[in-house]
Amino acid sequence: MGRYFIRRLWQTIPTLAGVILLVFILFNLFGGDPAAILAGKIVSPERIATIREQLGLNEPLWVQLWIFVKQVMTFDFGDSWSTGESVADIISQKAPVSLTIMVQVWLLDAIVSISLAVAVAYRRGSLTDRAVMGICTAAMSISLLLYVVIGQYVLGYTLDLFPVLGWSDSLWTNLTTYAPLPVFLLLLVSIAPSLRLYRTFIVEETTHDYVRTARAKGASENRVMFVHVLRNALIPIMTNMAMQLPGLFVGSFVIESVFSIPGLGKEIVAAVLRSDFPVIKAITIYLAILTMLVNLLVDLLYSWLDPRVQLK
Amino acid sequence: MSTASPNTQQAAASPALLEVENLTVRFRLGRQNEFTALHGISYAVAPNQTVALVGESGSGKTVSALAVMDLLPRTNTIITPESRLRFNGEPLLEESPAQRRLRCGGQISMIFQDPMTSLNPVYSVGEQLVEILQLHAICPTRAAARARAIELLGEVGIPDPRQKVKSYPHELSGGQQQRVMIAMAIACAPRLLIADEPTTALDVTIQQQILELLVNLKRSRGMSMLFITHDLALVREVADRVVVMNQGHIRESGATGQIFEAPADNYTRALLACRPRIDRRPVKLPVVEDFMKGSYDIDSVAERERGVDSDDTVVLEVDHLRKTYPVKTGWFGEKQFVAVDDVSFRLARGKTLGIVGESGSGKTTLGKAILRLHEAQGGSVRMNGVDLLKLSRAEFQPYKRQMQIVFQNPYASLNPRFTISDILLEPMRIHNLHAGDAERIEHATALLRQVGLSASDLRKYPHEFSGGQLQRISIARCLALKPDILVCDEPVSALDVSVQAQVLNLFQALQDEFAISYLFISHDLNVVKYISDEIMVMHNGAMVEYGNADELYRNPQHPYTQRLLAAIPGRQRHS
Amino acid sequence: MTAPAKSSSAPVSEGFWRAAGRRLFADPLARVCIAIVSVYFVLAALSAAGLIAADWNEEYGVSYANPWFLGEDYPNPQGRNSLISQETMVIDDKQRAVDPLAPYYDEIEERAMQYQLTQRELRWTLPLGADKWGRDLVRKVIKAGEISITVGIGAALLAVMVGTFLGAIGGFFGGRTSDFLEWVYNVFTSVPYILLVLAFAAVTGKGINTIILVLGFTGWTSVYRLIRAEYIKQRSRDYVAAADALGASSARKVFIHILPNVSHLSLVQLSQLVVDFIKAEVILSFLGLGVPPDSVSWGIMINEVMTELVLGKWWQLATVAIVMSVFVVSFGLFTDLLRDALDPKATRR
Amino acid sequence: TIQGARAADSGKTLYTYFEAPESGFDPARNSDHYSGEVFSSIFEPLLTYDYLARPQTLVPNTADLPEISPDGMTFTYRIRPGIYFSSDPAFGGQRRELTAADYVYTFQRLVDPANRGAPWDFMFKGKVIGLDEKIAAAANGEFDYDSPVEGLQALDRYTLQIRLKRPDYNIPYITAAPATGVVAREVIERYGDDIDAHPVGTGPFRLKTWERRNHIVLEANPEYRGTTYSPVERDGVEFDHEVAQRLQGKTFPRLDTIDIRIIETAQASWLAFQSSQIDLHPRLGANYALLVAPNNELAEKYVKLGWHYFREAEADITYYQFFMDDPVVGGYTPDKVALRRAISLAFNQAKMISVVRNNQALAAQSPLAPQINGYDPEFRNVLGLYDPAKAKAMLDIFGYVDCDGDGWRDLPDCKPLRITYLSSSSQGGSRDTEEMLIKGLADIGIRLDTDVMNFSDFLKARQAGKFQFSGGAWGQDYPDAENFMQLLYGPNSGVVNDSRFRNAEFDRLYEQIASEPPSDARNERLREMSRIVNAYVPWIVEANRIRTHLAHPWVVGFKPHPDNMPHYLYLDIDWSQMPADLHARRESE
Ligand SMILES: Nc1ncnc2c1ncn2[C@@H]1O[C@H](COP(=O)(O)OP(=O)(O)OP(=O)(O)O)[C@@H](O)[C@H]1O
Ligand SMILES: Nc1ncnc2c1ncn2[C@@H]1O[C@H](COP(=O)(O)OP(=O)(O)OP(=O)(O)O)[C@@H](O)[C@H]1O
Ligand SMILES: [Mg+2]
Ligand SMILES: [Mg+2]
Repeated sequence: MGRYFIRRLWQTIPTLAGVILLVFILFNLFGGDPAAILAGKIVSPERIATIREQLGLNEPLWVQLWIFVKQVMTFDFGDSWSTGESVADIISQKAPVSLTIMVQVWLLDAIVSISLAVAVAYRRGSLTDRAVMGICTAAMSISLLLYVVIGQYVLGYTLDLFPVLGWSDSLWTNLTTYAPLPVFLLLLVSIAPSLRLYRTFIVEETTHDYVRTARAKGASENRVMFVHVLRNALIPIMTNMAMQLPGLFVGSFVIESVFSIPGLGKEIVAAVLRSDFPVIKAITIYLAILTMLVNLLVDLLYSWLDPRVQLK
Repeated sequence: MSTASPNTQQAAASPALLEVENLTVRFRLGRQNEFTALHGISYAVAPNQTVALVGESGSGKTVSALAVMDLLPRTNTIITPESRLRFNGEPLLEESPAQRRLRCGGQISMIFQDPMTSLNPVYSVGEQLVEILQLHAICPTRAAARARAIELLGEVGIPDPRQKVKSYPHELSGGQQQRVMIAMAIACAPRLLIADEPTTALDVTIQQQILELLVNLKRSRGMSMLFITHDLALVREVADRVVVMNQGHIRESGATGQIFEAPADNYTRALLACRPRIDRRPVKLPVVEDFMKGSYDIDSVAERERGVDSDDTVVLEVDHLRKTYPVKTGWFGEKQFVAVDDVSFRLARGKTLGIVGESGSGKTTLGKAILRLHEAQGGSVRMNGVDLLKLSRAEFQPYKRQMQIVFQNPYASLNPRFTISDILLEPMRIHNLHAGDAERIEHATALLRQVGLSASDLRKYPHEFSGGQLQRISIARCLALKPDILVCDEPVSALDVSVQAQVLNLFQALQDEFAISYLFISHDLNVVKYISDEIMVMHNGAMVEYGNADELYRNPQHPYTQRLLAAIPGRQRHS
Repeated sequence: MTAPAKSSSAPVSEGFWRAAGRRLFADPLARVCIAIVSVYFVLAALSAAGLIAADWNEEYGVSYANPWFLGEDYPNPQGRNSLISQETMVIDDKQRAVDPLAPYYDEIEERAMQYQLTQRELRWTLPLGADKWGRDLVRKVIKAGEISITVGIGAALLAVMVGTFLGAIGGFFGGRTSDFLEWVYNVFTSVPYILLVLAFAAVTGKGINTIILVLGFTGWTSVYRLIRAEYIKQRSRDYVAAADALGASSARKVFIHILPNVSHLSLVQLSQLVVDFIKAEVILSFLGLGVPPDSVSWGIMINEVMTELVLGKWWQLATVAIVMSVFVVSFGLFTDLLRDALDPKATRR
Repeated sequence: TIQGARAADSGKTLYTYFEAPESGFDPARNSDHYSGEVFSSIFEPLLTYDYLARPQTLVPNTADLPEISPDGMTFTYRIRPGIYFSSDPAFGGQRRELTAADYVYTFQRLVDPANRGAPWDFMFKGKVIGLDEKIAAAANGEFDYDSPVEGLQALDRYTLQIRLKRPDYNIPYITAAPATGVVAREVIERYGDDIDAHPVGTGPFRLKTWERRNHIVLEANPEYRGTTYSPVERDGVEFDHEVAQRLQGKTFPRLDTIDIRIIETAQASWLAFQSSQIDLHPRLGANYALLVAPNNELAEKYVKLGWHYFREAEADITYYQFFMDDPVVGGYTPDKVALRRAISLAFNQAKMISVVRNNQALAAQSPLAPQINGYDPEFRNVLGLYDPAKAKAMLDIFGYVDCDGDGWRDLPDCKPLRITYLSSSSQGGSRDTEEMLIKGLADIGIRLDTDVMNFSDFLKARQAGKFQFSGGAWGQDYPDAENFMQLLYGPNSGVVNDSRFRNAEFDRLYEQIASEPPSDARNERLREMSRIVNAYVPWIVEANRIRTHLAHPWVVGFKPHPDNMPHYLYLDIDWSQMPADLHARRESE
């Protein structure tokens, strides 16, 4: 087990190196010049040169790459170029905001879609099943932006059921006042695919022979469904849920922009538009590491949920 | 059809434990289609009796058992109202689903063919046993149930039940898994045990043990047993009565002795005769049609002589062949798993070398290594003095023409998206045989005729053929290259007995005509005995015995070979 | 592979695709979906060929002209604005003195006479109303559909081709090749998608082709994953071993033997991705990375409506929401049914 | 003395918003508008503009109006004693009084390239005697703040003297710019790179909390001296008497807290205002402006709500510029001028303003903006009237005809005529503009391509002259025409003059107006300059934006100022005007 961990961590190094390289190439060679933005109203070449010098952009590329690698190793990405704020602070301020929304979406999505999936999988092939699946497909096909535009306008503005937008410093206010509408809209888009996927997992399990055995043992249909089928289907379901974890930190930038929620998703887009390389680098690396950790977690989860899987 | 009232049925209560009467089962397929799986079959199981349900694949054996258990899918199954199922005199079909479910596991229990998939992979053996014990309120507390579970595991002959009760299914061997299934089935002391091909997925030696266990348990607990199998030979040792089924109909039923000694039905007789017997080797195996056409006398067919002479030309020399698979261990570690170890043999022109051994003994690996479908790690494979293993890929290419392989599963070995003509033309195209496709098609047609199919089949896809036909097509594909050597990897194991005989006859006929040498891999000792001149026995990757077929069967030297031969069903009575 | 020729003598042999097609068409819902999707495709094709909606950019109505059913009296101050004409001014001497073109004034005036065009009469109502420029929404939504569908299909084709190719190579060969491709895959999936899209968009500039490239090159990963897994499964199948024994080359095994056996998965992915990418285009437009301004797409239209709603001009939103939703929902349902029809389990013997 | 800075009952909070994020509150390093809005309330320049006087009129702030030498080269400011910085650990527990030396330090910071390239250096660079030498010396080392500068001296504790190389009557305006707000050296040195988060000034407010690009909270500065409002008396100056009335006799600031959110979508901020989540909505999105006041009059239902409504032209201009060194669109020969003129004639300014800007803009007539010295509202661009027929005629005459029959005009030498419009992906709403330009040019047979790049590349390309045609906008740094005309001054080519327009007559006039005080003659010179621009068309002038601002009835004293700064100092909340439930909700928070 311990050796397994070490091996897995060891394996993440090439991936991390790849991420570093990809981000570096994409943004250093093709991204915009942050100096031009920082230069203010009058963008003179000298001023750009001065700023580039100050930002270290005039160093040879390999030196910059090496600095990047060092930053990754020390987890210190310095300060944002556009705001001068420490990148660590930016992330530690923005990520919890995205999480406030996304964790709710994640949990509610799981609860709702698993229960619905069990219900429709049990009636699979029936009219209800087909109808629910059809609705899911329809719901999935519609763009998030349409939900958001219409949802904000109708639910927030016309019907005044929710505040139209906003965010406060108090977690409680956020949870009770500002989060519900974004969470609701996100749920509208996220439940459908989860439900479909989970239904597939459950239906897939019901075709296995052990289900027949359970029936042959005299177990009631409820018991077959919940004790036998669901327990097995939980393996891919939980895996799928774990895979969503890195996404929770990123948040949904559409939602965040439209509802003025100061989360990480909005931050990423803003950083790219401002060519704020330190922020981009840090967020990418943090998320890449998070993704890798989650993959590890998924393996652990797998071995915990599924006795057949052994970590070696 | 007589519509007897329930009362008269009741009045005519027989001593039978299970009565199946006029059972007709239909499946709805799609919108309009219906498929009748059972056409009003009737049979009965008396208390303390073993009834064997025998028939080829798809004859409806499993469906009839599932109908009794109420396990047929509710959504598309129709059981006609004329059907009657009585258990202990009570009409099952009139009970509510909940009532019937309660009978399952309690009064009637069932074991299935494949133990690995039939056990829930995420619960330990103990939990699964406890579940059934508690469901039927056999044991009041979990602790008691657990203790009982351990007892049961002991009863079915699992060593160290205290330990094993904590194991998960995948941690047990196939035989042990089937024992767990049996323990579960007998946990609530059912009156009737249905065993649906309980041994088919297991190795011969294990098969034997499981059969003995079932027979013993049945005897000691006074259960009735409905034993389902496609292997008539097996039935002789276990059953009191035999019911022979074919395509949803019952062909014949009667006491075991009577069925075997004096089968009344042609089909039954054919089934008995089609299977190669260990003591006979007719020039040509009888096939079902022979019997259906009229009476057929097996004894009139001449026996074939087998064996290799010293003046036969050797076409293939294999020496010290070794094949390992890398297995990852730990961080950078890699262990080599030896799948084939130091195997040597000679194959003569026009002769057959049979290779037997239990599952995992390395038979397939050996065949593939010779064909270089897997790279071997050591030894040599010589053809006309050339060591094939030393050749580069390009140099080896022409040799591919001379060696071909037929696989066990005909469905899997033909590309489902190719038409038969694509399949047959491909080898000729790759090796650039014949001038142009027109000529190749002509040749392909000839090949199809040779294996007993017609030219019109060229345009069809594999899924339009039966298993036997597909196996013929894969043989035809090999023949397209006119190979000298054909590796046959369990080519008939997936086929029904009646088809098996046809395909075996085809192999034999081709050998007689083209003097092809066969490397014939099988775990079916009867089949190997029938087709082989020489036999090699493999165990754990090693060759444990190698020699003349008749000699080896008559006088096995290695203890493993002896065990193997002893496990052949029905052997005791014949030898 | 040669397709089986029809012959009256032999029993009708039904290939995999034909059988799948039959199963698909057997479902009335599928027929409805196919009909709807076909209508869109036909409209898109006609529009691409310039036969309809070629004049989508022309102004037929006043700004925010009403849809016909609202009639003309609905208050529309923007409409009135678009009819305002400019004040006239004379060129004074001071201006003439500094103008290098002053010597040409007469010539210009004279020549300008021949160009005095007749102004089109702007309408106050149009079938589905007009956008802020007074463009007819019917034409606009058709043109937008053409672009969105092109983007969706183009990007999906690209993603499926890349994903299938890499997945096939990685899945079939294993070893170094596979390790390398897995590495690329891991790197791609470790970077947040949105960042990847923005970065790629920055690299490739702007235009419809760019959007196709961006979506295609960032969207191949799911296809890769699926196809790779399937190739790993298929490569150990006996029919591949049989081909090997016959002497088939690796390329032959990968592309001629296995590919047809996984192509139905690619097809399902393709149609799934079409919907996904049409949706993604909306988000790209939201980010300001949408199609160029001489063109229009559903995404652009949705992004325009945010401000219009407040003016009470809901018709563009309604038009694009309905038109787009009908398409993506039909296409999505079609994908589902296609998946069912192609499901290997359904065809399992 | 700390007299009644907190005269108001505490707990008065004004909720407002920014439509774009701020970057930081160090005036020397940040030149974006929203950072400026914040630090204009924290730091005090020497002078300021009268809150209500129009046109913009300078009044004393920390110093009296300067003494200006007759040659216009020496400016002497007397700083008022008894002004203190708000308390900060940097002062070691002492009250810290403002002195002339602080301004010397502050102005030097503005030209120190170490401050992110010194975005404000144009205000003093090239003007103050001895300063340029110091900047040059800093190029390869640290900026030396301690060595004296001849043209920038604290004559005594309270007297500041600025001496110039040439006359420049704009210096008083410059010393009223928020960026010249005074900072204390101790604070700057103490916080180093973190200075953006530690603005310590003498102004009415100080920074309470700051969540970057999301939420800024200012609170009343307890050290602030407090101020009252009395309108300046000068000729030609007008006031909003109604507002003046309300300010009468009060001591400011009245607000305890100013709560600013960053709300980037126009819809969102509008909805937030409607639901009273914000009290003040400066700069309403154009669509909403139209909705609120369709005919430049507040709609009935909003009048009923008691909303305060303001609609004013801003001191800014938007324009399209050609790159004058470009072989196709540049050049000064009649054929080249004709091409640009034709393009300007194909540009339907009226439609642009009505459809894209929803009539929330004036049709610009010259490179100048309203609200500034030298702007003439009567001046008309008589050459720029939308006239596609004339445009086509012009193109025909100068040989821009379709040579190859593809439906598009070509150059006189039959090479294809293709013009590329450069824009940036982060410019909101640029799509409308591009659609309009493409269509307008297509109408006269010219094909316009667009090239969209990210904002930084866009800025660089425009600055480096790697463009043909592009958009531009300018807002005042100080309310004088010179601040706008510099954008077309030949010697400024490539630095502020992105189009690189060079015209000898224009340049001569510019040099003249740059060194003279306002006068009628100067105004005529400015008109002449505008005529030159309109004739040669380096720019197609587009619009002077009109902004609509809203305030809820309980916001007292709001009046948008042409300097675009928020002037929170004079705002107040009238609880009695606020609905009870809202009041209760606010109280509970
Ligand atoms: N749920 C079902 N739906 C449709 N057809 C079914 C179903 N179950 C069984 N059948 C069909 O009924 C027939 C009898 O099947 P059954 O499983 O009883 O055969 P069997 O005799 O047990 O064969 P095997 O030896 O292969 O197990 C087969 O043709 C099978 O395809
Ligand atoms: N690709 C592989 N990698 C690792 N181990 C393998 C591989 N293929 C086979 N083995 C192992 O090699 C051993 C021999 O396998 P092989 O398939 O040759 O057995 P077999 O005798 O043909 O068995 P069966 O009767 O089940 O077909 C088995 O233990 C198997 O698990
Ligand atoms: Mg069966
Ligand atoms: Mg094998």
